Amino acid sequence: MKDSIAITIPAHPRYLCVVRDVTVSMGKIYNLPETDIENIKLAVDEACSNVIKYACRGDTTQKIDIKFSVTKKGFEVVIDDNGIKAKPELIEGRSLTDIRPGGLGVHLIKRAFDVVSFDETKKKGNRLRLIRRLDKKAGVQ
Amino acid sequence: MKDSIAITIPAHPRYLCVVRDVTVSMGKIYNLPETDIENIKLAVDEACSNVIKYACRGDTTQKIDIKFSVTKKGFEVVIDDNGIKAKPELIEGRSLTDIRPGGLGVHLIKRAFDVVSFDETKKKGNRLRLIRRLDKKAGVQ
Amino acid sequence: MKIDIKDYKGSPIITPTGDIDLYSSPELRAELMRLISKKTRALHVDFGNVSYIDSSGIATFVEGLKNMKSYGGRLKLIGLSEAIMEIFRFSKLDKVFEIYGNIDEAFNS
Amino acid sequence: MKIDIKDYKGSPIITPTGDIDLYSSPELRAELMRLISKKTRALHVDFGNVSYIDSSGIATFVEGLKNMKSYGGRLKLIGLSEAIMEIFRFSKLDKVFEIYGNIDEAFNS
Ligand SMILES: Nc1ncnc2c1ncn2[C@@H]1O[C@H](COP(=O)(O)OP(=O)(O)O)[C@@H](O)[C@H]1O
Ligand SMILES: Nc1ncnc2c1ncn2[C@@H]1O[C@H](COP(=O)(O)OP(=O)(O)O)[C@@H](O)[C@H]1O
Repeated sequence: MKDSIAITIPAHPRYLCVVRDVTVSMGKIYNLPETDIENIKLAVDEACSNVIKYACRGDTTQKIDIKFSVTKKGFEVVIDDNGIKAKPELIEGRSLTDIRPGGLGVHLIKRAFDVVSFDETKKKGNRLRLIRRLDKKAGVQ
Repeated sequence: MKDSIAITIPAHPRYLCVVRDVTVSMGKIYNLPETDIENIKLAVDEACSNVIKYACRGDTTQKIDIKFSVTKKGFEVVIDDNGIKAKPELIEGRSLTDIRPGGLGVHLIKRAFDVVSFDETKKKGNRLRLIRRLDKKAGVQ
Repeated sequence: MKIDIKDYKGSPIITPTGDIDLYSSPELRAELMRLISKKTRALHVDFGNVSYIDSSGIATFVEGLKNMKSYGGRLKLIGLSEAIMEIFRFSKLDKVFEIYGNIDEAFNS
Repeated sequence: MKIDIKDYKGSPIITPTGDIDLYSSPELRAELMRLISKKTRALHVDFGNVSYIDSSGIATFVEGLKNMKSYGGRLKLIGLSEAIMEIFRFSKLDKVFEIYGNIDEAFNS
């Protein structure tokens, strides 16, 4: 549990603002640069929005667990749900030159995080692991 | 899990700001008046500070679970730890006319919440239940 | 998020306040679509009070723009903060939308 | 929290910025005690950038005040926001501390 915090929210868009606030708080505690914090906040929001839309399909009685930690690897966010299993090979943002609604979230997640991977060993639901590598400046003083 | 969120932090003062942010977010989601949100934020901070100081005694490997929910009873915050059991009969703020450092936290907690009670049935550690009654105006629209 | 709609020189200005995310964007979409269904010629969105926008908000505006273009209407975005402008740039949408610094610039264009 | 210490007309002004809580108050306490150990006659704390204070922060100032009074020093608090003033009032400390609206008021007192 050292240097890690966990939050559980209902799979309801109403609570995304709480997730954003916690993401920003953690980014500040670990002295990430302000633009990195903004990008990470948006990316975590996008990942949780996708869980609400695709894994839980609007079933707001389900919940989402989000764990934030800072390790040697970097700033890590792990998002767990018990919804419908994603097919990672089918998750793809639209081409950015193809102007239409949707398909931006995945791009925004990949912009903020160096590692974006589903834990394939998880039996039920999904576990998405997001890691942003930190340079030496960041981290608790 | 309906209309409730949970957060787990290390028993370290560094994470109190996250708890404050989540408290404010929840207060806003449930449309509490701004001064109530400020008072509740301070009270939850004071309660968690006391867990860090007295239940965990600076052992930052321990953790604190905080659950926020809105029920018919009101806005409820439940704070769990696995630290040293409190003796509720010994928890007392100082007289406000006796000017000395300390002894304010309990007053600030009681100002914000209508119910402040330790769950005596919990075997290990403490569970503090805080309830602020809501008037009809508040709540999700 | 709150949404304020005012008339300015005969055109509506939509002013959302707060965060535009998966929770609030359906309400924004409903307002946009209501105005678009009336074949509003020029629609202005003032971003001055928008603190945050995610991809669901962006998608709402892309949808609005497509619908307006179908009848020759114009959707003008005004006063985007640097952080929000940056998301439009990253999404290559800064070239797709009409974006202005302030309301007068938008009206005189 | 950040702490800035400046000299103004021969007296130190401490300006904390941010939240004063159980995490940050030990640092504030250390700065206060360092100045008090030098028997500083008048110490000013500018609350203009303090967004939040909890009981550990209040306790720090109560301790500072007691120590300064022992040698006849004066601790002056300046520019408290209404929310923070309200906590001092609730704690009946508004009558115990010297509280001023701005720096000049504090200096001329
Ligand atoms: N958690 C998920 N579970 C299942 N499918 C997903 C998930 N996240 C994304 N996808 C798929 O990837 C596509 C692209 O996602 P995204 O870039 O966020 O855009 P959008 O959600 O706006 O379509 C989605 O349309 C969806 O088909
Ligand atoms: N969670 C707790 N566990 C054990 N004792 C506590 C707890 N919370 C408060 N106390 C006791 O109650 C007293 C008053 O608490 P409080 O008003 O917060 O002031 P302070 O912590 O500044 O002394 C404390 O000094 C402590 O002895």
